[in-house]
Amino acid sequence: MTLHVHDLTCARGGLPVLEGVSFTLAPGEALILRGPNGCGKTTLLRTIAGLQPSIAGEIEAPSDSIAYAAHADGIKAVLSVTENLQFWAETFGTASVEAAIDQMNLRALATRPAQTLSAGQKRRLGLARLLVTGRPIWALDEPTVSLDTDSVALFAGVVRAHLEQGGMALIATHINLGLPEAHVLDLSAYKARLPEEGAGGFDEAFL
Amino acid sequence: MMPDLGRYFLEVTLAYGVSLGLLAVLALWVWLRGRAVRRALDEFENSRGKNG
Amino acid sequence: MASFWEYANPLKFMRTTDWLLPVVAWAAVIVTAVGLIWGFFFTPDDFRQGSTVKIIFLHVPSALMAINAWIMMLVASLIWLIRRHHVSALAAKAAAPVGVIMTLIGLITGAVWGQPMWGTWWAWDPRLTSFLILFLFYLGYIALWAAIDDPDTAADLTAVLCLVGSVFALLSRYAAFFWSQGLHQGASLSLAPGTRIDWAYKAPLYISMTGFGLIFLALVIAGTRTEIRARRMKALVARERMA
Amino acid sequence: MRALLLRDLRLALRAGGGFGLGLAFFLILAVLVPLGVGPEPDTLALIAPGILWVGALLACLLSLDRIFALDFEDGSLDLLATAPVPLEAVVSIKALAHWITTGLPLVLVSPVLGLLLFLPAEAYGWLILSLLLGTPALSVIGSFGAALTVGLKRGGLLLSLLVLPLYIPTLVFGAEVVSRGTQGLTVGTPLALLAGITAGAVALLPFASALVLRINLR
Repeated sequence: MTLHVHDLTCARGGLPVLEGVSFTLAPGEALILRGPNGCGKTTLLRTIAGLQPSIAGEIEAPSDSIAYAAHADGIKAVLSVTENLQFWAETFGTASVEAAIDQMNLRALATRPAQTLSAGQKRRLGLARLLVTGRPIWALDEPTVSLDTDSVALFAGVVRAHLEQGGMALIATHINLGLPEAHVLDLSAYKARLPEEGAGGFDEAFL
Repeated sequence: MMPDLGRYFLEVTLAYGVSLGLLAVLALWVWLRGRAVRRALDEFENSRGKNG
Repeated sequence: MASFWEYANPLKFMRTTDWLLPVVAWAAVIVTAVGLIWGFFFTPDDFRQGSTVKIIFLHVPSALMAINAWIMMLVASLIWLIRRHHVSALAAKAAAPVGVIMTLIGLITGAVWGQPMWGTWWAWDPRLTSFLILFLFYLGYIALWAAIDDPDTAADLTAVLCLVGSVFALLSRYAAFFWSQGLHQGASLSLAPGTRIDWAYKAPLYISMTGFGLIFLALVIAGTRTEIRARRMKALVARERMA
Repeated sequence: MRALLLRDLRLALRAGGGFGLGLAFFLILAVLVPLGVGPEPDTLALIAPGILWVGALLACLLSLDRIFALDFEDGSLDLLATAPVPLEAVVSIKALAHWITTGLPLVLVSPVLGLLLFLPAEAYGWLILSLLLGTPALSVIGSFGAALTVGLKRGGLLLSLLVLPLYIPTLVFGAEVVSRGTQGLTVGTPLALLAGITAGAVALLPFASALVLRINLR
């Protein structure tokens, strides 16, 4: 079980943003994606998660092995914390939400409607959702937005525990997560060159 | 020159007038929009100093 | 012999239509003028419908092109969805306004013709009704194109809408016939021009139909050229922003 | 699947879920029409089937944009698209949830509103039957429109423009069943066509909706 990305080109709005991205993620490894805003971190994660097609290259991963978490947490305000998690657990076919609630320190909030949570608490709930998916590869887009330092440490601990159980994590982030063992991939090195003009490509007028 | 349209003069001329008018408006719109877009594109390409 | 698909290359399309567009446009003007002038000035009155029969030279060709425009959009949408040729999607986009105007002309001439014949501007005749419905479908299609920023997404979504819409437009047509017959009993208000049409009418009618076809072709070519330029402009701006 | 259905139902029924809006609209329409048309029982009885069908259609339209837009905004749709459930099934389940919270209540209250509009006694059975057969199509077709406009900021108006023409066949055959049934004519053909449209829409449109959703998500 590895995630193998080979020579991947992905596009945003019809124009290639990243090309030649290659890396391998083995069980227990984490990879941190860095790069300036707009360099294509989100695009890369969405492509790997299968939400958008790639232009070229290969993504090799066992089917249904990637859990994607974006800026938005997918939390329903009128449902309670447990109800929110239970829905995702049933959708992903995993049994229990209790472990996730404990790990993300949500026990005290378990019966509260999600709309009464603070931004950081909501974020923790969103990350708890990752735990209940039961999937080995996490693709996380800015997972620490609106978390305080304690919560970041908590999050790093959850990621580390996930890695120790043979999981993998692919994290786009700006801040230091406190995961020294993680590899770092700077995406600005893979910025796509625009196709040459006049190269005679079929749809060159549009590129 | 005008043919004798009898008591339906109004209807027939109205139909022809309105239809040709609509076609003319459409053709004019297509032409004006085409001209505007062509000019904008030419301007843009010239300012880039390349001739795409 | 070059493959037909080469014309789906935008550059090739532009180069070809550079000389083709003026030819088609002038042909359209001349043929339509001949057809309509013949029809308006040199056809005899019908013994029953009087001079209103002359409206046929506008009504039938425009109605024909209103339907053909939608069919062309359907084919172009399919080509885009299957082969991903941008020119195809842009041609579908360019055809829609022409189709709307053709539908409108068909409706208006129908109303103006209906007034003296049936004594009313509008009747819920199945043919008129299904044209009104076609008009609504055109509006929806154009509105969807206008609402979406990303050009490829817009092309995809409108293409799917065109496919689904075609099925429902056909169903609506059957529904309209079913419904109107259910209420009115029989086709007393049918617009079908008498079973025997004299050559005195047929000849200018066929010329007008050809003329409207050429008008449609010319306007779609011109529109597609504009859409190709607009699309390129968008791509260049996006490129600029990235560089 | 079951979880998604339960969640959507729960969301619709809790505060702010919009459940009952469509019903209230349906009721208001049935009150406004006699006020506008006049109280003559004969006139109202004549137009009642049409009014009730048009009312059902518009009431259905009101809540369509909620099918996907809310899930799109809060990111749930991304997560559902990566879940081990085919998107076609997600679309179908959401349309089903929409029907249960909108279409089914409309069917159930329509006899009461028929009373307000002096619907002839023999028409009630046909009204309920036609609505029962037709409203699922409204939800499924509506979910296609909702999927088309999901990424748009002001998609509501566009949604109505796209969806209402698609509702025409269902409306025509549905209202026809009621008016023919009331007059004691045979209703076999419109009934079969109504059921056919619903069956076809339920079977095929989710594929188009899922395709469109994937395009909107990328």
